[in-house]
This record gives sequence, C-alpha cells and structure tokens, in this order.
Amino acid sequence: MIFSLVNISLIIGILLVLAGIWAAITQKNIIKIIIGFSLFDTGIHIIMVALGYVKNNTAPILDSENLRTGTADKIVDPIPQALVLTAIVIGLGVTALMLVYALKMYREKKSLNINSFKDLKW
Amino acid sequence: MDTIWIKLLFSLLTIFIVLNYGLLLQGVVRKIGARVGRRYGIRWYQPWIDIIKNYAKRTKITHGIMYYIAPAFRLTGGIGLLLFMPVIYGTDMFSNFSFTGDLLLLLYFQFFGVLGMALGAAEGGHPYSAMGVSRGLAQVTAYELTLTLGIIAIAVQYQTLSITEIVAAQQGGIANWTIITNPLAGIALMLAFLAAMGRSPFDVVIAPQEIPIGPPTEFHSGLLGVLQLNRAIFPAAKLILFMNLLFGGATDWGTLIIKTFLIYMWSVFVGVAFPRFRVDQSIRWYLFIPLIIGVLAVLFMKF
Amino acid sequence: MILRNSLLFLLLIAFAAIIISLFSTNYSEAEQLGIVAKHYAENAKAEVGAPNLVSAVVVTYRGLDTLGEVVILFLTAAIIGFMLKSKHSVNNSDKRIKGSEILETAANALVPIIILFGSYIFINGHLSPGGGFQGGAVIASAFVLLVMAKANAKLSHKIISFTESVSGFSFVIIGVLGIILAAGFLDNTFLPLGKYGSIISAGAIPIIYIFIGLKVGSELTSIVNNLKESQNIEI
Amino acid sequence: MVTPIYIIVALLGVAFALGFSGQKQIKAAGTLALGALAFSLFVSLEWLIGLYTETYKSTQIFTAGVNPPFSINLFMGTGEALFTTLINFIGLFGGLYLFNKLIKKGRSTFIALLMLIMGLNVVVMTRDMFNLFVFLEISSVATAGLIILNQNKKSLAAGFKYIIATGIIAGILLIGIIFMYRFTGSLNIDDIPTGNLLMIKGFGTAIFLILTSILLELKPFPANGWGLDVYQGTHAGISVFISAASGTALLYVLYKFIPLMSPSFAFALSLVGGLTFIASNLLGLKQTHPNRLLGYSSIGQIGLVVLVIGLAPYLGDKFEYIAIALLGTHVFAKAGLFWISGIIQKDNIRKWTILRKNKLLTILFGVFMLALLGFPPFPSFFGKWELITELAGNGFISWMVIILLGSFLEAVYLFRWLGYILKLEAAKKELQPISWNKYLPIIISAILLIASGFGMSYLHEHAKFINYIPLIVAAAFILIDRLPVFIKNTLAIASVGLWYYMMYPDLEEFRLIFATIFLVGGIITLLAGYAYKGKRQGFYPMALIMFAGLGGLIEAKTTLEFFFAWELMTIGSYFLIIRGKKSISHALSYMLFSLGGAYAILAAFGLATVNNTGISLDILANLNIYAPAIFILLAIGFMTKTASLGLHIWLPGAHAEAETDVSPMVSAILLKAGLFGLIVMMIKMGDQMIFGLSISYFLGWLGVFTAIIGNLMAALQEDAKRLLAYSSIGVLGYALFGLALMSHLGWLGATSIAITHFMFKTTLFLAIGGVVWRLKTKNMYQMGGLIKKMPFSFISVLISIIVLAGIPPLTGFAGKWLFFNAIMEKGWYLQGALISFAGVIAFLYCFRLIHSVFLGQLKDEHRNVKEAPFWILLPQYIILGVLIIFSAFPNSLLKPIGEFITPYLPNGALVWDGQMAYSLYGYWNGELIMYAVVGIFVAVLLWIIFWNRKIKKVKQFDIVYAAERPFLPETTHYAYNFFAHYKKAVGILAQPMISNFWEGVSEIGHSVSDKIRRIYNGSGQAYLIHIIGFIVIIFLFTFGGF
Repeated sequence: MIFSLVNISLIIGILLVLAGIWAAITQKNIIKIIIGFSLFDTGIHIIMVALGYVKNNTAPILDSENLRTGTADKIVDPIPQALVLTAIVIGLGVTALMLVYALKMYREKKSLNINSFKDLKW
Repeated sequence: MDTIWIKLLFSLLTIFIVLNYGLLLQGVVRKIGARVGRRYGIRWYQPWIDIIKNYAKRTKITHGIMYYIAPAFRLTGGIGLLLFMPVIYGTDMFSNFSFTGDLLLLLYFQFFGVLGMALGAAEGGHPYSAMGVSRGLAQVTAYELTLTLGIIAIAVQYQTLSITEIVAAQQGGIANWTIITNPLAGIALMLAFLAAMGRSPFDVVIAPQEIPIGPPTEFHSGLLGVLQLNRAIFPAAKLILFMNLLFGGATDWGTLIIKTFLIYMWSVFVGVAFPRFRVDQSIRWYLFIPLIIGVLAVLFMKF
Repeated sequence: MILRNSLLFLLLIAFAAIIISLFSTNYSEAEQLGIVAKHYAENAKAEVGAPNLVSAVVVTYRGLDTLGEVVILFLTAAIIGFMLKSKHSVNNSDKRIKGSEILETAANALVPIIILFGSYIFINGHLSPGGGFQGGAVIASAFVLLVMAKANAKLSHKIISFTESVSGFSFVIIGVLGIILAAGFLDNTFLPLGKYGSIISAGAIPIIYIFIGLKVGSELTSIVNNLKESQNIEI
Repeated sequence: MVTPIYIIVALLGVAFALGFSGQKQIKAAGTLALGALAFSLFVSLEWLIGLYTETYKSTQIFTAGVNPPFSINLFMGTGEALFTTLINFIGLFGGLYLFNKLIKKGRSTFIALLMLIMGLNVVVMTRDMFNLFVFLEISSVATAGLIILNQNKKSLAAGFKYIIATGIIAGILLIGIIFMYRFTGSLNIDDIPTGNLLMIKGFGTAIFLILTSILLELKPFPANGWGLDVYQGTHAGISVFISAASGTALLYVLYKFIPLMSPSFAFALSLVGGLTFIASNLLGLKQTHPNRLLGYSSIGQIGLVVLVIGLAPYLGDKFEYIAIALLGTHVFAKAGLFWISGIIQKDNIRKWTILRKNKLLTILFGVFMLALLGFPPFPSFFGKWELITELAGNGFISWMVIILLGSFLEAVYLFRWLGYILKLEAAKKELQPISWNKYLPIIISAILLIASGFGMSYLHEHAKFINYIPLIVAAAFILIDRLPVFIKNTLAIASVGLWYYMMYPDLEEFRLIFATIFLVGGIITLLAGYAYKGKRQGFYPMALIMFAGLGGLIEAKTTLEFFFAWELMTIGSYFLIIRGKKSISHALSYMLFSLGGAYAILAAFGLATVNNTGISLDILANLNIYAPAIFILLAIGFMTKTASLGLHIWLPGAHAEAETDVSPMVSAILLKAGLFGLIVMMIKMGDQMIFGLSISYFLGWLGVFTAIIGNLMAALQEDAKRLLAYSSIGVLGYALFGLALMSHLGWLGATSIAITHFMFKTTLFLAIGGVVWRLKTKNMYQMGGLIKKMPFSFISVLISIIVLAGIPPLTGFAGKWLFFNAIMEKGWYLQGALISFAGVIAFLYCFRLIHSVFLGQLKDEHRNVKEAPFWILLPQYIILGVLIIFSAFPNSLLKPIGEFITPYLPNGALVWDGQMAYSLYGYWNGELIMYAVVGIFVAVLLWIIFWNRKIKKVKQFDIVYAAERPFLPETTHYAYNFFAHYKKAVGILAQPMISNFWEGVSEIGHSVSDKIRRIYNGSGQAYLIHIIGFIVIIFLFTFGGF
C-alpha cells in the first residue's frame, strides 16, 4: 500500500519541508521566509505524527473498553503525539518571535527585503 | 733572557734594513714612473729628504687625541706585519716574531694599521680623509676575497698555515715555487696584490687629483713623517709576504731584494699602463675575473 | 538569477535525497509499538492514572519537556513584550475604525463561552483529547477576539503577567513537590491517583494542566495584546 | 549535596517569579536572578568538587518517578559537573557584568538570561534526545531575545539571521530525533546501540542529521555567517554567553554523541573542525571590528575543539585533558576579552588605544590574549602540547600542520591588535569610570585562567616538574610596579643573581657558558637600568619573564620544560621590544617569526616522542623515525631566534627601536638562546642526512650568506642602532657557520664568537645607546665629533669594534683563526673564503660607526652634550676589562670551552702550551702577540710624543680645504650615504628581497582572507543556503559520496 494514509502524510510532510526550505532560500520577502519556515515546521510535525502511526490501531486514550478487552496496546504510539505537541508550541513561539523581529526590522528600514539587512558582513 | 734582547736587536736591524730598502724602492719606482711618462722625475734619494724635511718642521698641530695616536697605530701595523713574518728563511733571528702566529695573524694584523690610520684621518675632520677611508675599505673588501681564496689554496696545497713551512716547501729551485706548482692560486694572489699595493689602477684611495691624498690629507710635519716611514715599511713587508708565499722566499738579503723588486715591478708596470678605476669599477672587477680565478684555485685544490 | 535558482534547486534536490534516504531500507509502517510506547500502554494506568496517554506522557513521563515548552512560550512572550515595549504612552487613541455593532455584540456573547470551552478542554485534558496547551490556546482566542473586535479594549498587562507568573511558579512548585513527596521531579503521584477515568484523578495532572492552560492562555494573549498595542506606535 | 534538578528549579522558579515584579522592584528582581545563578553555580561547583574528590558519585536524576527510558533523566558526572560549572560561571558573572544594562532594559532580559543558562544546563545534563531539542530551543530563543538587548538595526538584523538559522538547524535536529525514535523505539541516548550505526541506511541518516545539526550549532565554516553577524551585531556582554556558554554546552553534546559516530563521520568532523579553525583565523586577518574579530577567534577555537573531538579515538586517555585545556582557556579568555570589549565599545581595533589608559585592563587583555594563543602558563599551552604530541604519535602530520598554521594566523591578528593597543597614537578621551561589577568578572576570569593553568600543569605527568618560581617572582614585580626604578632594579639584579647562584652547582659544559651569558649577562645589562629615573612601569616584570625563560632553557631537562621556557622567553622579550618607539610593526614581526619558530620546535618535539619513551631532552639522541625532519624543524625554530638569513627581517627594527638597555638584552643575550638551542640539538642529534646530503652543509651555507648579507646591510645603514642590529645578524651567521662545521674547532669558534658577541655587542649597544640617550637621534650623519664630548663611550666603542673586526691582538681574532683552521680541516674552502669576506665587510660598518658618531665634525647643537650616564658606562667597562683579559690570555677562555666540546667532538682539538695554541695547520700565541703589539705600539707612541712635545691644538675648522674655511659641520662631516660607491657596486645583494618575499606572503594571506570572507555577504538567506549546502556536503562525505 503505497498510498496508505501514513505514506500520503509522509509524502506531504516531506514536500512541505522541502517547500518551506525552498521558500526560505529563494524568497526575498522576510514574511515569506517566515512562512517558509512555518511550512518547514509543519512538514516536520506531519512527519512526526505519521511516524507514530501503528497499523490499524486507535487513538492513545485508554478508555474502559480498551482496558476491558485487554487491547491496551492496540493504540497508536502516544509519544510522537506528545512530542509533536511540544514541537508545535515551540514552533509557535519561534514563529511569533520571528514575526516580531520582522515587524521591528520593518520599522527600522521600511523594507521587508532580506537583502536590505546586509549591514553586517564579512 | 738573552735571546729576547738579541731578538729585539735583530728586529731593529730588520726594521732598519727594510725601511731603507722601502725608501729606496719608493724613489726608484717614482723615477721609473716619471720616465715612462717622459718626465725627468725626482732624485732617487728624495724620500729620505722628504722624511727629514717633515721631521724638521717647527709648526706641529693636532686635531685631537686620535689624530695623534693614529700614526702610532699605523706604524705599529707596518712594523708588526714585518716582524710577525719570517723575513729571511732559514735564519732564526731574521724570522723575528713569526713564532707567535701564523699566516692568519698577518692576514688580519695588516688591518691594525689601516684601522688606526682611518681613525686618525677621521679625527682630522677633513671630509676628504673620510672619503679616502671609505673608498679604501670598500676596495679592501673586494680584493680580500680573492686574496683569501688564494691563501686558502696555498694553505691547502701545503697543509699548513705556517709561513716558514710554506717557504720551506718551496726550497730547491724555481720548479718548487708556488707560482709554478699552483699557478691558479698564484695568479689570484698576484691580482689581489695589485690592489694591496694601492697603485694605479687601484689608487683611487689616495687619488691626488680628487681628494688630495686621501686619508693622510690633514697630516703634516712629524706625524706625516711617521706615516712616511710606514709607507716605506708596509709595502716592503707585503712584498716579502708575497715573495714568501709564491716565490720561494729568500735565504739572504740579496735574494730578498731582487725578488721583491721584481715583484714590485709587476704592480708598477700594470700601474703605468692602466688608468685609475673608480671604486665601484675596481670592486666589480675584483668580484669578477680574479674571483673566478680564486674560486677555481680553491676548487682545483679540493678535487 | 535563473542560474542561481537552478543551483539552489539542485541543492534542494540533494537535501530531499537526504531526507528520503531516511526511508531507504526496511522502512514500513509500524506493526506494533516500541518498547517505551508499549510500557506506557501497559503501565500508564498504574503509574500515572490518566486515560489519555498523550496527556500522561506530556505531563508526567516527559514533564520536563512540557516544562520546557511552557518556558519557551513564557520566554517568547517576555521577549516580545520587551521588543515591543513602546516608549510612548500606551494610551494613544486607537486609530483603527471601530468594530461594527454586530461584531462587538457577538464578541461579548462569545467570549465567555469560548473561555468556558477552553477551561473544559484543559480540565478534562487527562481524560479526553485536549489539555493545557489546547485549552490555553482556546482561551487566548477569546481574548484575541475581544481585542480585535473592540478598538478600545485594554487588557491589563499586570493581570496577564501575574497570571503567567503565578501559574508558571506553581508548575515549578508542583514539580518540586514531586521530589519531596514522591519519587522525582514532576512526579504526579504525590496526590492520590483517584478513580481511574474520573475528573479528579491522575494525581497532579489536572492541576498542572490547569496551570498550563492559564499560562498558555495568558501568554498567547499577552503576545497578541503586545502586537496590537504596538500598532499604535508610529509606523 | 543538592540535587542538580534544583538548578532547573531555582532558575525557572525565579524566572517565573520575576513576573511578579514591576519596574520599581527591578533591582531586587535582578539581584534575585543573580542569586539564582549563584545558587546554580554553587550546586554545580559542589558537584564538581565532590566528584573530583570522590566524595560524591556520579548520579542519575530521574524525573516523573519512573526509570528511563520511560521518563526523562538527567545525569551528573564529572564532565557534566565541569561543564555546568563553566556555564553557570559565565551565567553568574555575565549577568553581574551586564547588571546595570539589564536593569535598564527591564525584567524580560533577566528572564531571558536565566532561561538561557537553565537551557544550557539541561542541555549538558540531559540524556534524552527530545529533551535536548527542547532545551536547545529554549537557549536559542533566549539568545535571540538577548541579542536585541540594544535594539538597533544591527542587532535586529543579526538576531533575525540567528533565529532563522537556528530555526532551520533545530528543525533538522528534530527530523533526526524523530526518526531515531522510529528506529530504536526510545529517545534515550543510552539506549541507542553503539557501533558503526551510520552504515545502516536510513538509521544512519537519522544519526547523521542529529550530529550534523549539533555541529551546525557550533558554527562550522562556512555555514557560520549568522554566528559572526551576531557577534558583531550584539552587545559584547551577550557575545560572552554565545561564545563561552552556548559553545561549551554544545561541545559537550557533541561529546555525548561520540559513541554514535562512525569513523567516517568522525573524520568529517575533524576535517570540519580543522577547516573552521584555519579558515576563521585566516578570515580574521582582514577584520577590524573587535567583536567580529573575537567572533572569528571564538569560532576558530571551537573548531579546534571539534577537531579534537573528531580525533578523540586517536587521542586515547589524553583526549579529555586536551579538550578541557583548550575549552577552558577558550571560555575564560573569550569571556574576558568580550567583557573588555564591552567596556571599550569601539568599533575598530585601531581605536582601542584608549584601553591602555587603564593598566589593569591592559594587563588582563594581555593575559587573555596570551592564554588564547597557548602561551605558558595557561591551560591551552599544555593542551596544545599534548595535542601535538598525540597527533605526532599517530602520524597525523597534516593535522599538526593545520593546528599550528591556524594558531599562527590567530596570533597574527591578536598580536597586531595588542600592538595597536600598546603603541598606536593614544586617544585623547579617558575611559569612563568602570564599576566594580564590570571589573570583577574580568579579574576572576583571569585568575581562574592562571589558576587552571597551574592546575593543568599539576595534572600533567611531566609538567608538574616545571619550575614556576622564576615566573612567580617576575609576576611579583607587577605588584611592586609602583616603586621607583632604583629599588626594582636592585631587586631584579638580586633575584637574577640569586637564581644563578642557586643554579651554579648544577651547571656544566655548555649550560655553564650559556647560563653565564644569560644570567650574568642579564645582571650586567640590568646595571644600566639604574640610569633610568622615575618608575619605568612595566619594564621589570617583562624583563624578568624573559630571564625566567632564558634560565628555564638552561634548567630544562625535558622537551616540555624547554618549550615552556622558550615560550616564556619569547613573550617577555616581545613586551620588552614593543616598549621601544615606533616598534609596533617590528614587535609584531618579531612575535610572528618567534611563534612560527616556536611552532616548528613544538612540532619537532612532538615528532620526537614517536616510538620513544618519555619526553626527556635525551630522546632527541635516540630517534628512530623522522630524525631529519626533526632536525630541520628544530633548526628553523632556533634560527628564527638567531635571525638567520630568511628569518631575520624582524631583527633590525626590533633591536634598533628598543630602549637603551633593552637593545643589549635582546641582541647580545636573547639571540644566544637560539644558539643554545642549536647546540643542544646538535649535541643530541649530531648531523642528519636528507636525500643523502648533510643538513649541516646547508646550514653552513646559510650561515655564510647570513654573515655576508647581515654585514653588508649593516654597512649601508644610516641608523646607528640599526647598523648594530644588522651586525648581530652577521655575527650570528658566523656562529651558525661554526656550529654547522660540526667539528671541534668550528664549535670552539662558534662558542667563542657567542661569548665575545655578547660582550662587544653589549658594550656597543650601551655605548651607542648612551649617545642616543644624550643626542635624541639615531641617525649617524646627525652625530659626529663626539669623541671630545663622550671619550669613555668612544674608547668602549673602539675596543669593541677591534674585537668585532677580529683584528689582533684582541680576542676577536681568536674566532677568525679558529674558523680558518676549521674550514681547512673540513674542506669548506669556498665557504671559508666567503665567511672571511663577510669579516672584511664588517670593517666597513665598524669604521662607519666610529667615524660618523665619534670622529669628524662636531655639530653645533652638540657642543654642550655630556658623557653618557655613569650607569650606562659601568657595564661597558666591566665587560671591556674581561675582554682584555681574554685577549691576553686566550686559553683562559678557549681551553675550558675546548674541554667542554671534546666529549662530543674530540677530533682536531687544539693543543695548548701555555698561551700557545697549536692546531693541525697553524699556531697562535695570544699573549706574546699582545706583548709584541703593545711593545711596538708603546715604543712608537713614546717616540711620537717625544718628537711632537710642542704640538699645538687647533680648532675644529682649521683644516686644509682648498684655500677656503668650511664653516658648517653639517656639510663638512662626510657621513651620509657613506658607502655610496659600495652600494653602487654590490647593492644588488642589499635589495630587500627577503622582506619583499615575506611581505608578499603576508599580502597573499590577506588577499585570500579578503576573498574568502566575501561568502559572508550579510544576507540571512545566503546563510541558510550555506547551512543546507553544508549538510549536503557533509552527507556526501560521510557516506562516501566523494
């Protein structure tokens, strides 16, 4: 099954990562670069979740039914989900910081072109 | 203890003979030079007269302490060179103080007088004196190289630095003379000899037309007399050195006088035939042909 | 430019190749849980007592990570506050056009409901999908709505930062209580685990989640609030 | 014992609690924050001490009450304790340093600081990979917050570049971690199976991504533009955290991951580290912004540690020692330098002259800089030593070259900077008053650097035998720097004398000779110091450091001690040289040549340990591998000090510009250290062959040309001290030639020249220095006629030049005579002739010197000049007395030396008969010659005096002058361009070809640097491209794509 849900998510995740990087290394507009970074992050998150999937298993919430039927291990891996939660929040924080930076930079130079900020070099 | 006094006596005798011989040589050579130039020239005894005249002068002046000491240095250099050398081979007494040092001592001691002279001349404060010294020293460096190469070649040839032994090895006929047995070294040394004698074309040091007489410009009266004494002894001593190195030395005063006179003639002939070099010219000349010959002489001895 | 972009594209392809090489051998969908996950599935009930395994992992097993992520938000909020701190008085009148009547009224109606919903999410975080972060984000959205809808709405920095600090500080205290009263930092079992599946169960998890919710909510609010206020400054 | 988890608790708790405070209680809040940092430092320090003294045991710290890998665990071992201590130290003192600034900016900055330090602590301690990611992100975000402490367009741009770069890097780390989890089912580092995992496809890539992103965080070349921009853009106080704290933590992470590395990745790592080290130091050459420059240096240092980590498997149990020594130095020194930079706040290193208004800070700057460059007694010295030794042991010659070259480049810009600070025209403005909280961190860093240096040497199996007492005595002179010269000079003489006295019983052979030159010579030259008035601040510590080094060379029993002393001597003499006027460029080139030489020596000593046991100097005697290379390297090293041709260009300026009594120290004494080294080397190693040719044969020729060119250049100088300096080059050329002869007479000649050169060069430099002292000019054509004003100086010069020129009857002739005999014996006739040619050239400058200065025409403005000060004359006459004795009784000098040489080179020794010396070829009696010459001279002189007793003294201008009277001494004194004709004839030899060559080398270096640094074009985007490209290249490298 190449086109299983997991594989599709993985492919989309990878594509997002690549698209994000592409945006980050080609776009001149700082906001677009930040969007690229966001895409990159999101791609990684999708990959993370997809990797945690275990075939045919359910959400990692052990309600009484699971426990009763003794199928406690018939769940998908909770760890990537926990990790992705953390990663999302971190990504959120970083993105917010980037945006505020962009805001301040715009106020300094009235420009959002990344090439306007080359005062420091060599 | 007696031997020391006898030695001293013989030393004085040596000095006396060489001094008079040097003065005579001076007169004769000037005469020859004049005749070649179709002039009448001086009388042969003129050098004696000059010295006496200088000593007889009543006005005596000095520019300072070094000016005063310099002639002493100069004459010490001349006499020392003479006395540190075996003048007559085979006689203990006319070998004077040659037992205290070898060829190298002579090689370096000749600068003792030069240095003193230079210092005195400089104290005189005359720019020509300093110019003369500057030229002289520059020229010395050039021919010293050739001279050293020649001496090394000879020292290697005889495996000794002792002049007495070098002369000893040349005894027994012309065929044993270094100039024959080691012609390259001989030529190198004879080329160096030209400048060592300070005659034309290497007489820019005292070049009379440009810087009156160079270093001694400021000297006169008795001090100049001392220098004149040295000018008699010093060349004679050098002649004896070259004779010892190249022409088998001398076993008696007659041979010495004939040999040194002939050796001197070599520089005299060159001198009357060639015009004066500028200093840089003479340096370049010495650093070219004589240097090559010298190097060849040394390489020849090595391989 | 084209040359540059094609070179960059080549670079991207190369990078893609690296990513894809992660899947190169023996990659297949997982058939079963790994050791750690399996341990959680089997022992979480006894050790943590939260049905929502993700919450169990987030709050307890990997509590330190969670503390870290709270820190990041806290830090981001602080830095943003620092960066946007206006030198001018905040009391400059808002130059924006006032929100419409409908928007304001709807906002007034919705904000309490959204806050309630958010609280529900974090209070039930150990039982059902959800948790402090999610709940906090929902609460923050209420304030975003408020700030967006009402031109003159002023949120008190003091209250926000007080909430932030109290909840953060309490989180740490609870963590330390874990060391003192139970087996280690952030151990939730210093409170009784209670009845499995009920609201008041799973030891300290609900409490932590409440603080996280408050903290996340106040921090996100603070970020938005700061951004909004900074608009008043000259551009 | 406090559980390390409380570090987190304290920092976090306080950070959260800071939220309660308003702007009014900010001071209290800040103090609380510092308290938390101090608490963290206390905890980690307690653990460090506990673990070191083995009262504590390494501990796992579990969280959540569950065992790993099911929960996150931290680990506290010696490494963690050490690294967290370093980080918390920087945290506390960095915070203290920035305290006022942070208070002004508000509580958020304290929060960021606390979180940064907390994040780094956890990064060091954690054993969980995802946890590592989270806390790395915390520290990144906190750093991004701190970067904009001063909000301006520079810091904003820099911060943005930083945040996008670290964002991408963190993302890649995250990808690696999640796949790692996917493959192993655990996030715990300890659960990852070890072995050559990189070879497993997929899994290998995951590990690769983790390792590479950690590596990228360490700012490897060329993917480090973002880091550099941050160093330049942000406040220096913040750079401290980035450079010292973050770098330290990440290096530890890399260290934790060592078990995961495959050999190919380790190799890539070392390659990247090496490249970073060399490239960033190269790029530093063109940099003028102090913070960016420190950034280059910082990145370079971290690159070096990365290199060490990459080579860890080969370094064996020395690995930790090396890494800690290098890293510890980096942390303290870089923090100190950045802190100082924060005080100075100038954006160009040329404007740093303001620093020298503050003596304490200047000293501290010097301490940090020397520590960075691996000078003793700082830890990096021992680290570098061990590193080079271990690399040599593994046959990693190219690594050695890279490390030494990189260090050298670093020295170029750091010493240039130091030179600017010390000598560039001073700024008018005063330094702002500095509050104690800025001083304290800097001072403590310096103290810790020194202390850790002693600590490292105590831990080292060989270094613990190093004699630190002379160094401590020298350092003590810094404390009494405010006392007048008279007291300090007396104390200095006493301490040098005492040392010689204590050393004396152990001295034998060459060590006796050179110890006497170094220390007794030192005392004699120090006597001249009494001539100085006032305090002469800074002179005595440096002079004594130099003497400590020189004495240390004598005392050295091991290669380590020797090198230690060598470096000490170099640094002391550098500071002496830079004290001179206009010495800025000369001191720099002195230092660079010395360092180049020192590195050659270091490399040689490293190579010598291969297949050998121990590091005693005797190992040089039984080398079984690399012997010719070692010989050449050592020779090059020592010849930088003897200033042999090609390595001499530093000397003339350095010696000429030095102070009156420093010139003899650095010329007459210091140069002998090179000779001593050569002698030690040749005694141990004999001659070596390369491609069937004897190396000493080349050294012989080198000596010949050095002598000729040195003397020729001396003859063409206008500056009297420069003339003497070139003369030193020439004379040491003779000495080198003599040593290269490798025969009894050659060595005898060389040694006697070494001794006489010490004597006549001391008197010459002091005499000429005395003249310069009075006349305030060094140009000879501006002097003249001084014999009447300074007769004692004149006599001293006169006797010295007669010795120098080698004219009988003085002792200089001994050298000439010995050489001639030696070359006859050896068969080096051409060389011999050329050496004597050089000797004749020496007449030129000897005469020029004495004529232009003392004879000729006295200038009007010098008519009231006084004789040189008594204390400058005294040492000259002491030496002259000894010279005369040696001249009259040559066997008193030569016989003992001959006996010292005989054990090593028995053939061709002189035969003595009283004062009569017989060689194979000739003979020489110094005593009789002396009597004869003096006898003739006195007789002639008496006669002259008698005959001219009525002589009249005339005035200066009473000379024969073409019927005119000259009236200006300036136009009458023939001195300027004295040997114009000689220049015309042989000037081609006097072209500055070698200077041009070295200038060309420097120019190429700087151009290359300028070209390469253009890759940092300032665009954050370009930096992202570098990062991606870096990953791709390292991937290809690791997995054999190349």
